[in-house]
Amino acid sequence: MFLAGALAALALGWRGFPVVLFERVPQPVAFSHKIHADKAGAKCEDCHSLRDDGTFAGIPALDKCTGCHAQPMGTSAEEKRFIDAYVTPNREVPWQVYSRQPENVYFSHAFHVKLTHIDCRHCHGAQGESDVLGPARIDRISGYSGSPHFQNMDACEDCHRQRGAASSCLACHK
Amino acid sequence: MPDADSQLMPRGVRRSTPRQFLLWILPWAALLAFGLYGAGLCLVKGLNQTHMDNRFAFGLWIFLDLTVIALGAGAFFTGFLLYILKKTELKAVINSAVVIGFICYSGAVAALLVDVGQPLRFWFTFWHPNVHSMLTEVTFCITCYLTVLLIEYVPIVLKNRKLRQIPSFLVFEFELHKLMPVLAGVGTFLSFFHQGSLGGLYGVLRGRPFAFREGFAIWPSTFFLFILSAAAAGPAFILLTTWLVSKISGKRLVRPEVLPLLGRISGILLLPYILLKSIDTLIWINSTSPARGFAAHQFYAWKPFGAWILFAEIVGFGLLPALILLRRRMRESTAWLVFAASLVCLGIALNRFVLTIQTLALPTLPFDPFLSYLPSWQETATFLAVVAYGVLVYSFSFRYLTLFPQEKDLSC
Amino acid sequence: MSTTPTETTTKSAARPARYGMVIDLDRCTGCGACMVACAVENNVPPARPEATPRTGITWMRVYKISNGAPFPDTRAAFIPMLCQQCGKDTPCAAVCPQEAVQADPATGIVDQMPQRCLGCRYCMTACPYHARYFNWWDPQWPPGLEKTLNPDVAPRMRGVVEKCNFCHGRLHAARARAAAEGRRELEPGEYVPACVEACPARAIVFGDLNDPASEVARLARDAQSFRILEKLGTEPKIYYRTARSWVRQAAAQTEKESAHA
Amino acid sequence: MGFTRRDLLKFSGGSAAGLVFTPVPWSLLHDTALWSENWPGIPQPPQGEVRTRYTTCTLCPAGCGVRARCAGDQPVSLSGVPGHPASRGALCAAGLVGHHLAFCRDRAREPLAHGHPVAIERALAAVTAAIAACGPRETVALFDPRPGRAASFVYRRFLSGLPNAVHCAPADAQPCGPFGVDLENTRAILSFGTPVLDGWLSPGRVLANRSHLRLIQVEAAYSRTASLADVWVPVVPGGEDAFAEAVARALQGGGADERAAEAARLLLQNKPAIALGGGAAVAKLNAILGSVGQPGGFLPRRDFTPATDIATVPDGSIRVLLIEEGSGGRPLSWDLVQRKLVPQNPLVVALTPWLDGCAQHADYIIPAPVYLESLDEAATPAGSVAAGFSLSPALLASPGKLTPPAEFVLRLAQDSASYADVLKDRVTAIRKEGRGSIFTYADAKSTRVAEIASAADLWKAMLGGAVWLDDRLPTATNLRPGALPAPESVELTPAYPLILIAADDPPAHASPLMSKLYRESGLRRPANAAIVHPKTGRGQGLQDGCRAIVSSPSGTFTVQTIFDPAVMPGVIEVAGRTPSAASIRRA
Repeated sequence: MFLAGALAALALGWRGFPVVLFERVPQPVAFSHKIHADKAGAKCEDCHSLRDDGTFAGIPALDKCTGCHAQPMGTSAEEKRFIDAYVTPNREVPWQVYSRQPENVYFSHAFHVKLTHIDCRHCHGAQGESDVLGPARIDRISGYSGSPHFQNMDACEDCHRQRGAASSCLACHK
Repeated sequence: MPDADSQLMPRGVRRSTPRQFLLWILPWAALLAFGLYGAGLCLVKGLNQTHMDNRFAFGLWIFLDLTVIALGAGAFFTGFLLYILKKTELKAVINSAVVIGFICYSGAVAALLVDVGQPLRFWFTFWHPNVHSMLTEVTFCITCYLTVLLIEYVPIVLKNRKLRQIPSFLVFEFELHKLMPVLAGVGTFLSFFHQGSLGGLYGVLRGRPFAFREGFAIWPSTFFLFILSAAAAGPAFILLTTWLVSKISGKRLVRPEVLPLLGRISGILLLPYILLKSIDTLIWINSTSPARGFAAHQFYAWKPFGAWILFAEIVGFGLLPALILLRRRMRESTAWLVFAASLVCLGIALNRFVLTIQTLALPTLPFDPFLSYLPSWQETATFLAVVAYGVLVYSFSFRYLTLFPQEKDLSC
Repeated sequence: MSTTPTETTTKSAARPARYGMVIDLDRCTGCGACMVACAVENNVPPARPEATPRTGITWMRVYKISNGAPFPDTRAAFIPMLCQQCGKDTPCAAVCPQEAVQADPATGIVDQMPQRCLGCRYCMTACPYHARYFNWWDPQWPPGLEKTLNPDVAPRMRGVVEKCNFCHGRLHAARARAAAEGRRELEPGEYVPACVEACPARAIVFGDLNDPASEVARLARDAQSFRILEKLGTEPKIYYRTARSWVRQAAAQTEKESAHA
Repeated sequence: MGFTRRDLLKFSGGSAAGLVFTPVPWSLLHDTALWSENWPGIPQPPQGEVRTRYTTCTLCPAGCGVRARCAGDQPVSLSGVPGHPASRGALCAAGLVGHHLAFCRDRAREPLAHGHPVAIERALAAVTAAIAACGPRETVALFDPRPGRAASFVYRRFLSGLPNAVHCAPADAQPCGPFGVDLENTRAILSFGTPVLDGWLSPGRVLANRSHLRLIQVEAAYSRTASLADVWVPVVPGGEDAFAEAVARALQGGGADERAAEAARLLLQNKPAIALGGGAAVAKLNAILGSVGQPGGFLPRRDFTPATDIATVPDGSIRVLLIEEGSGGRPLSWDLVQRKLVPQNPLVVALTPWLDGCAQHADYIIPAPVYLESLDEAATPAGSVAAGFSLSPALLASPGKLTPPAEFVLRLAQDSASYADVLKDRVTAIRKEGRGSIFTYADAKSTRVAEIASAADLWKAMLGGAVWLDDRLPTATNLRPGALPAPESVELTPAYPLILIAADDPPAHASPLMSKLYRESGLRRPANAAIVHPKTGRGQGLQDGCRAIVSSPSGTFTVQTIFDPAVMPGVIEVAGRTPSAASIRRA
């Protein structure tokens, strides 16, 4: 009986709990990095650019998309849906950011990309080659991202330790 | 029902009727409920419910914590004397001492959880400890020692007449009993540290010249003074409670020689404490404080905290009771004994008050005024809740458990 | 004062900065612009109706002191008080049980991490300057006003301690700008806290005390400059200066008499 | 064999033990702690690219240049414009949080008639009708807090078309008429109650020149300026004139009491020197000091809009009163207004962003935009030695139904032009005259107007943030700056044994963050504080900090007493009160 209880708890704790804890939010548009990289030959920084003041633009605003997709370029139904739903009414796309950090985190892409020359993959994995964007996982309690490729503080700290980079709280918090 | 009630009581001792007991319990329970309401307000609405502020960041609760933990020191010190130094006469009060210790420590921890602004983050201290902080030392030791006390408390509970009937419990209790000396050792070790670091808590505040003290290695002098004072106050408090309980319950609980013994122990420890405290004060007045740009006399220029407070602490509540407790003839008289014991306990409270409250009331910035602070009702209620909780736990333990083994023989 | 005139003026990449201030008390008119600018920059919430001077949050706080003389000989001076960024045995950093406070070796700035803070307020009892503030209430902005918060600083929550960090958000911004230009080192003046920028009297000089050529280092060495509660030995990095002897008396010396001011 | 209670106990015991080895308890601990970082009520700052935009502050006549840091389109902080000729890169505390003003309480959001929503056309019609119904001895008055703006010219044009109309302004709208102060070259100031260091001109300009200024403050109140002046000469209210006379005598070598003699000495040692304040005696002082039309003194400038001090309008004469109220500044006193209105059904229209003040009593309220909510203008910066003009482009999205006061008057005059057109015309005129130069905020550059290609370019430049400053007039003597009326002396009576005077008062409308100054620190006294000398206070049976009732011939009000040995004995200082005899007693 004691064992039975233990096993039951283990099963629920490892299998069931994560399902309950994380909310899965699908992306509003089935965007394919792959296609854009191959067909349009786009590089990361073509869309995810740094501003002059060193801040990072993150996911590009709609006008970036409209630049090419004012009219359907292909024949895919999804593209059509995207244009009808967002481009035509000029509505910003409510993208789910996998790597959205908490408000109190300060991260400078300028520092990591321009000065330290860290490759995008290092943190974002193969996101750039992905063909489909999975749903974002959001922790129901903390409200923070639990998606794959979400860099949590330990990941940052490890890297900073290895490279002897800044270690004070406010170096990465605000 | 009354039958079931008496079934739970230890054999061979008489206890008040359920009716009387209920009447005794009710007011305390009410007080506890009221206090919990106050504490709840602080937890839900935040600490704006208190009268603490940015200048008086610590208030009634920290004073409470420091005081009860000092008084609860009886548990470890009696244990130490009994199990390590084999002072077998103390077997008569060890159970009571353990319960009191448990009450004081659990009460203090509860108060602390209300006192912090983000109780949800309590575990941060264990996960990201700052080893240089006295508070870390306190948190770790108190948590560990509370567990020790819990384990020491268990066998007392398991000795209960009804529970003994379950064989596995009996075995468990027997095993635990063999553990006691070890636990006592561990407990003593832990207690030495956290009692000390509670003293260090203020002793290390170089920003508060009134509290700051030089010391040995990382420990300011208050570290050691606190250990000694707590060790002295513990037995006195047990003496006091034992006397009080026997007065209230109208029974003889321990043999006549036990209380004087406790008194003597307290006195023996109190005298060196007073001596060291006086030396420490002199060093502080003549070197520590001036070196930081503060003439010690200016601390006592603010009413109502004049130099009298220092005098009272050392002479009135230190030297006087020590002398009483060290004279056999006076010890023999219960009146003197109790009087002296209460002086000791009050003295400890006063000492903790001076360190916590007066330190914060005194200005540090040259253009700053003297600050005053009066706790809000929510603070006071929480404070009383801890007291009520103590009384309740003790009452139940006294009714259903064997806190004073000698009571049985004395009562027949 | 660790920087000596003999030190070289070239700022090598290896050498960490030691940011500090010199505040000219003879220039300060107590207008309070620094206090307001600070609150705006650092998303400090406005007072709750119940708030008092002892429960409010003012990272930068201007004290009014007087020479104690009655009418008509009375004179007033204003002393801007902020975290003094103690450089040695930093009292608050030493006592925090969970490393929510630390002195950043790269900048000398004493960091406070509200998200790590337990709210035990031990650091507040440790600070002789009363430069630390506790969030007694949940922060609250009138409707609409929360849209004007500074994106470079995270709002705090109830039950934690906060204090001046030399507008660390501005340091971040300056570093990012430099990084965009491929620089690691900041030029002097690239990074200036809000209070310094806001002061209409230009009473506050800010800079790197480790750079002997900087104006702040030069002024800090000046005979008119002093630090408050210097004898505590915590090496604060905020210097004050005045030519008025009574002001220096009232601000620098710690004898009881001046405590009435 | 069934499932006994003991089994249940064992099972739960087991699951409890098992649970410890799952992530459940640990992630619960972890996540609840994280939740405390962003639990409900903690706001999210705006996202978006950080941009810098420029405008000009219209909260007071100083006309300071403003640099706004915006996240997306949302201004998140304001700061001064380095090198700005009038403000020298500085803003005052209120100016630094000007972008909060739009979110203050007591905003008027739609046209109201006696508290009820009304169409603006109805209001226009009512005013037109009332004007038509004006009797021969009844006047139409328009209260203009800042004469000298393009809006003021709109007002004047409208009023000129009416039989008898007055263009009113506050007494201190143009302290020294068509004159500016050449502060950069002044060496000494003898100030009679002017808050030189606390709101006079622009803080940036005054403090930039403080180091070479000797300041003598003649004032009963222990004001901020008084406390920081080189010399404070406390005189009983009304005693200013006498002291000015004494200094004048001393300057001409005559005998005078020691304080006046010292002041005279200071002025003579530090020339050029000027005297600030009201009254003929002060004007005479300036004549003696030769400070008029000379460098370091009062210099004439080209613009001046004569406007009537509303206090001088005959009582009971105004039939229709239009009150413009700015975003900042001191509101017009309703007591004063009431005295001026005709006894039978006058019509009062408040053109104001606020519901309090005169608006409470007005028949119609026309909601005006506050600072930064719509395109506005700043006239010649206070005390400038040359005429000036700058635009104040909007930084905040304007909520609908707001009408700029000038726009309302334009519609009254059945003028089809909009306020923006009026401002455009002003800019065009500046370009046509081709005098002076503009200072552009973004690059801190000065450009001669003559060198600017077209009026359109000038308009564009000014929309981007710029101030136009006229060429200086050739200095000329034989001029006399207009003088304010001298403060009247106060008659004490047995009933009112004390003198009530004004202490510096908190702004009527300001960002809630001003609480840092007034409530969260002791820096500035709250509005309801009465500051008295301890001797005076105890004499009246008061205690420090006790609540008390102040009564004066004009009424009573409750206050919080504060003892301050710096205050003149026999005097009560209360924020924003006009001097009068008074008594104080414990509440």
